[in-house]
Amino acid sequence: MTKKQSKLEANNLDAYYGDFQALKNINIAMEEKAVTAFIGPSGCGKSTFLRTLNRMNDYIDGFRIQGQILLDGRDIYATDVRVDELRKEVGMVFQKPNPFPKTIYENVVYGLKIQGIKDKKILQEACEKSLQQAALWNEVKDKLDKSALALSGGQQQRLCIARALAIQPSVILMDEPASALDPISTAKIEELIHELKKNYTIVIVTHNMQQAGRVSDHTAFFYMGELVEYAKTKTMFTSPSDTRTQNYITGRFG
Amino acid sequence: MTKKQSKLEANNLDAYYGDFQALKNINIAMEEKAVTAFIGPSGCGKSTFLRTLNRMNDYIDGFRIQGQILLDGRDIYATDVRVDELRKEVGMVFQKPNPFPKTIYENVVYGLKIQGIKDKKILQEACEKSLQQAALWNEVKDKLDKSALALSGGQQQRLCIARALAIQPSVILMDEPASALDPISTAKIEELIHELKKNYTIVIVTHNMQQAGRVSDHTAFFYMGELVEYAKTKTMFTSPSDTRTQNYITGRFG
Amino acid sequence: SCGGNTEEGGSDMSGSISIDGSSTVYPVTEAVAEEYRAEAPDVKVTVGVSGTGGGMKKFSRGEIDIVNASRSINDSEAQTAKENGISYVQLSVAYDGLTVVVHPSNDWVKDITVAELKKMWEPEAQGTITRWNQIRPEWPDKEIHLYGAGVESGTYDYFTEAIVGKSHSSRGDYTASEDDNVLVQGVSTDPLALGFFGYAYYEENKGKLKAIPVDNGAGPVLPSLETVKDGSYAPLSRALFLYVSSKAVARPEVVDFINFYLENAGELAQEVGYIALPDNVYNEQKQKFEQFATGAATANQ
Amino acid sequence: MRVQEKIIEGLLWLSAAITILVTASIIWVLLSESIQFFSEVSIVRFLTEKEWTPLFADKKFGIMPLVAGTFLTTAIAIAVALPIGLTIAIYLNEYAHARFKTIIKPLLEVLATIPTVVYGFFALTVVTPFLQSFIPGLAGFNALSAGIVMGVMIIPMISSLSEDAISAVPRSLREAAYGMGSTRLQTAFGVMVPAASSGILVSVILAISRAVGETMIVAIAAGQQPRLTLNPLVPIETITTYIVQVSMGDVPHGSLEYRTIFAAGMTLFVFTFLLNNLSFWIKKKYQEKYD
Amino acid sequence: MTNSEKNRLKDKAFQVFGIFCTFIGLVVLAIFLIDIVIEGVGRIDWDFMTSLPSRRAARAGILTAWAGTLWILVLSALIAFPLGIAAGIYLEEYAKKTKLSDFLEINIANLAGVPSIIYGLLGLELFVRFMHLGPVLLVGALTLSLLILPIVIVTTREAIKAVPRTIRDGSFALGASKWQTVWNQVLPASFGGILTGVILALSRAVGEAAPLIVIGALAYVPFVPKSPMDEFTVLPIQIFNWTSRPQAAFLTNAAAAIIVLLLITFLLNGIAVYLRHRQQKKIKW
Ligand SMILES: Nc1ncnc2c1ncn2[C@@H]1O[C@H](COP(=O)(O)OP(=O)(O)OP(=O)(O)O)[C@@H](O)[C@H]1O
Ligand SMILES: Nc1ncnc2c1ncn2[C@@H]1O[C@H](COP(=O)(O)OP(=O)(O)OP(=O)(O)O)[C@@H](O)[C@H]1O
Ligand SMILES: [Mg+2]
Ligand SMILES: [Mg+2]
Ligand SMILES: O=P([O-])([O-])[O-]
Repeated sequence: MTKKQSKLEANNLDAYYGDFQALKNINIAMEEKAVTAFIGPSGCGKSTFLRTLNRMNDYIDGFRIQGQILLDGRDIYATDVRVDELRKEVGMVFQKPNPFPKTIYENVVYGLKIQGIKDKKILQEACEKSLQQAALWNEVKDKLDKSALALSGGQQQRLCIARALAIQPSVILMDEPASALDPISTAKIEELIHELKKNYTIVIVTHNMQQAGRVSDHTAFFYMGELVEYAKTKTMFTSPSDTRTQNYITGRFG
Repeated sequence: MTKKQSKLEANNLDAYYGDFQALKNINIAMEEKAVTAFIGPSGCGKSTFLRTLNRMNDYIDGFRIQGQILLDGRDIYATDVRVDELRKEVGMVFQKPNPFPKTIYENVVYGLKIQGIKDKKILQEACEKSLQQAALWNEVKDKLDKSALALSGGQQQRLCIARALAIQPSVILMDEPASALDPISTAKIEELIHELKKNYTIVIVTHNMQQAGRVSDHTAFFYMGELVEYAKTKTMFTSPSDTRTQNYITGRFG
Repeated sequence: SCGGNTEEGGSDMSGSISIDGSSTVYPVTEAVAEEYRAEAPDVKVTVGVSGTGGGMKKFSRGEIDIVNASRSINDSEAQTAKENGISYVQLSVAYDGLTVVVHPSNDWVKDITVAELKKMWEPEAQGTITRWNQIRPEWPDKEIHLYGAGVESGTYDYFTEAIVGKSHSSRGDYTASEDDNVLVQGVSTDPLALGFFGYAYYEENKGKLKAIPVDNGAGPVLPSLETVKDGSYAPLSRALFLYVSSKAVARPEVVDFINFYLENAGELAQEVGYIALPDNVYNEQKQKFEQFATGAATANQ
Repeated sequence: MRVQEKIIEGLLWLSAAITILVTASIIWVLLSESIQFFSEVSIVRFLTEKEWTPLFADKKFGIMPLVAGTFLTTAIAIAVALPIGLTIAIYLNEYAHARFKTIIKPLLEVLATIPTVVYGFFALTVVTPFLQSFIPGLAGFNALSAGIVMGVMIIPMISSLSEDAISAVPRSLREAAYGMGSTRLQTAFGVMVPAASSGILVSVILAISRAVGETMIVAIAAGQQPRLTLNPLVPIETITTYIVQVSMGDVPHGSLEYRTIFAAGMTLFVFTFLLNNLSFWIKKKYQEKYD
Repeated sequence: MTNSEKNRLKDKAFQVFGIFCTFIGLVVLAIFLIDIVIEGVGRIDWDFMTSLPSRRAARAGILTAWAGTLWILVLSALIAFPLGIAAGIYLEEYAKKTKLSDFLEINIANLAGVPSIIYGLLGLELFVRFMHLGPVLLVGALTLSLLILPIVIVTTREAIKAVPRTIRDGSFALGASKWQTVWNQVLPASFGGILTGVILALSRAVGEAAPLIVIGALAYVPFVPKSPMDEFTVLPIQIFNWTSRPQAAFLTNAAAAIIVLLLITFLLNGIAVYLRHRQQKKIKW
């Protein structure tokens, strides 16, 4: 794998919470404009790894990494990298929908506003565009000034995706984005992911094997802080090479 | 079934938490010196029913029942029944071991002390006897004055059983007594139940079908507040008469 | 915020005057200040109650303009004032009879001699004289609870001087307060109490207190307008003073205030329960002040 | 941008650091004046003499009478507040309906929001005359009514904090006790109170600390006479009242009299500091007992 | 009587005692309020509110006292509010778990327990003597601000703590800096809680008399302060002064002034309770 093909890459990555090593020598390269899924039992380090990709763990006391993470070939932990710039490039969506307790409009344009953009027109256009991309525009266009907390869980999650899209990242990280949602909302989100991967590189953590199977191009199986297996999703689900992977995807544990 | 044979009996029992009906028209008669198991999916009302048998729900705001519960043929909700006397007759063991933060000895004799028994000799004898019945004596006899919290989970649970035995009840209610324990401790508790049923009437709630199969003589299957099926354990597990029972014990839901 | 009740007329003086010191004189000065408000609404007069000693210390450091005093300035205070370049004038404003009081239910004390007062108040009494019958054997064997002026009070100095024989020297184990109201409260609610304070405070609370005639050898005498005025209430009759600082008289509002004070002191002193000086004495005080003011004015130039 | 962030963080840090400055200033102010005080008056005299007459001819510098006065009013206050407060906490927890509790708790807390001068007024004008109607020897200023009123004031401190502590005891323990046939009373005193003892202790210590430092009630109603006595019926003086008394007289800066209030303040500070730290330590140590 | 009957009897007895204790607090409170209202309410009228102090009880008013109280309220808010909130933000959002932050925490807990009169000594020495400001409004407000600072900090921290982690994560993930996150998300979301705490703290400040007496605030101030450098009095001091006068008419005045003071305190507390209630209703994370 050359750097050109891969959007995101981890080289010999170790991660620690204080003395506890949460990730052990991770090596992985994720393809541009594709969906990569992370699976594995609870506590195996999926979220930890995902959050190192946009340095969300920076504020956790005692967290540190060794090794490299490259975005478009540049080490995102290099001293000259600005975290805020990085996060504009690498957006994130969380497990529980976390809209800000503000209006829908304010939620979507938040990322732009904090960049200092004040022009009403630009903001409104960006808002509409992002909501459309997130397949939410039709549902909320008449109540942009209503509180985002009044939306349903599924709508809130799509709003969070719209919010992430508004700042035009190239990568979107999603940590179990549908696990708190009902089946119908889940389906909508999966559909949306399918749509988004045309323009974005997507990394998604899921504990739902079926979901990984449905939405992802590649799947990485983590186990106790290690990356056990990384392959095309189809390959992984039909002929896993490691017995731990096999046990996991056949439901023997996890 | 006549009243003579059955130790505990519920007739047309409804139970409500405020407006919510948690038990619907339960009719059941439990045999003396036998083990009756309650099974059913989470939230079906097993614990609620178990706790009405020694009026543990009395202090819950808004809880009320309709119908009758008879212990040895006497309505335990009759106005002249004293709750504390009833609870001495009907002991209880909980899901999570809940020893008092006192010494082992103090835990076991607590029930006697609150009855006003002060004679050291009586207390000590009762303590030894109960701990022996609970198969814990050998493990703790040298550290009766140590804190009960220092025991392992399994030991704590047996201590709770010893504590219940010390007041010489005739019935012991157990709400998932082994669900918080490791396999070895669980085995010990099951063995103990087997031993105890020689002298006590035991009612046990469990979500573990195998356990119900191993320890109980009769099994009652609850579903959404209803008693769906009640039969000899063997019969129930081999040829359930209701499809919901069948679905449940074959693992289709729950 | 809103302004006070500005009445039309009066003077157009403005500025502020700070007064502090004696709690005994306080009622008079308070009354004058209040009446003066109608005269010159824009002059802010503040009156503190720190006791004569407390006031004198501030006065001699130049922190306040006028000090209320229930005794004359003492040497060390005069010295400090001098060091700070402050000269002053002493103006008499009223007479007071220091009154010895007990609880109204007290039926055993009919009168008291100066010697007995000394016996209970002198420093040697501290911790030893604690019961009524130690003072006069026929009095009951009950605890005695003493209430008196605090050490910053002119009243304290005057009382110790007159009774104990040495200024600023007394026992310390009694309820001492610079605020005579507290003493009134204490004595009027404590059947075993004995206390002393300025006549005005007794006059104002007659119903709750019982004044005791003091026997200075010539038989027991109760304080009253007459006995104080004619000096037969001895040794506890005294004059009350104001001291005005030379720095302050440079300000017209201070001069105006003092003149107003001396004009109205007689009437107001009587109103609050003290004994007015004869009219000619007030006139003398006015002249005295005028001389001082002009003197200070030339000195200031 | 980054500079701005740093500046803001610096400003925020400064604000937090001011609290240390405040503590340091308090200690500095108290120490610098008390050290001068103790250079004139030996600390042995301060601690052992039985009289406090620093303003008088026969100067005695024994802090004991003031400490005794403080102790007396505090003890009376706690004697009132502890049984009532604890009983309320237990009653609300074991007996009362949840709805009743949510109404009563804030109502009781109103008691703690009333300014203390108001309590002083109440002690002097209502409680003392009331007590005098059946305690003939009671002086107008006395430790008893000040202490009682102070006790009323701190009831909610004890009841609320203790109730919180008892509520934090896991349900399973209460159920275990009931399951053995305990009455509610037996459950409360046999299981809940012992299990919540550290929290209850913290509430009591904080209440003591509050009572020790209380000023206006005692200044208005307890008297101004330092007296080494445990008799609650006569005027006494607390440390706080002494400070108020001298402040009212405006004793000039730099005199020994002036320094006495700092020596007294230092004593008060040491007491409350020890109590507060003790409660903080107990809280930290036993907080995580049940997660 | 069997043991178990005895136990039941004790149980019942305690229940009765519990009700008794719960209500005795409230009954005392009621007696107390009623007594004060009966004594003082007749005295409250427009004149009482707008008159200057006077030697005659019937003519005396509380204009200067409540004006001073209002001044103190506003000034203390202006000083303690930004300081306390900033410190709270620092401790909750920025401070790493270090020895220093532990120390800060213990220190603040300690400050909260320092008796108010000690703050008076601090104000006396620091502001009145050392800085030569005199017993003016500003000094009173500074002293009381320091007194309520720990309360403001603690409640700010609690309010901030109640803002879920996920909101901060959401903001960070969109490229917001720490301060942007605090300013745009954390503070608005916790503002109600912070305000509640600040108002409660202010209601404490409004009722304080002891520290102000120690710094030398006067009882007789016959003018309404016009600037922070003016001398002042406040309601609690006026009440203290009147309470210590033996004449019944002044006690009536004191009771009337108490009613006004209590109204102010209860009003502040009421606002705080209302805000807290609304906050709890509005935001369900
Ligand atoms: N802030 C933290 N401090 C210390 N340890 C942590 C922290 N966050 C996570 N861990 C530990 O790191 C390990 C990996 O956690 P991580 O959250 O990455 O797991 P996960 O695979 O996402 O699990 P899940 O499926 O439950 O979300 C776990 O053992 C966890 O306990
Ligand atoms: N205190 C309560 N107040 C209101 N509803 C309650 C209360 N306790 C239980 N319930 C409701 O009553 C129903 C029966 O609860 P119960 O605890 O008896 O179920 P269960 O069969 O024991 O479940 P589990 O296996 O999870 O213990 C549930 O729907 C539950 O939500
Ligand atoms: Mg995770
Ligand atoms: Mg259950
Ligand atoms: O008049 P004095 O307050 O100084 O006693």
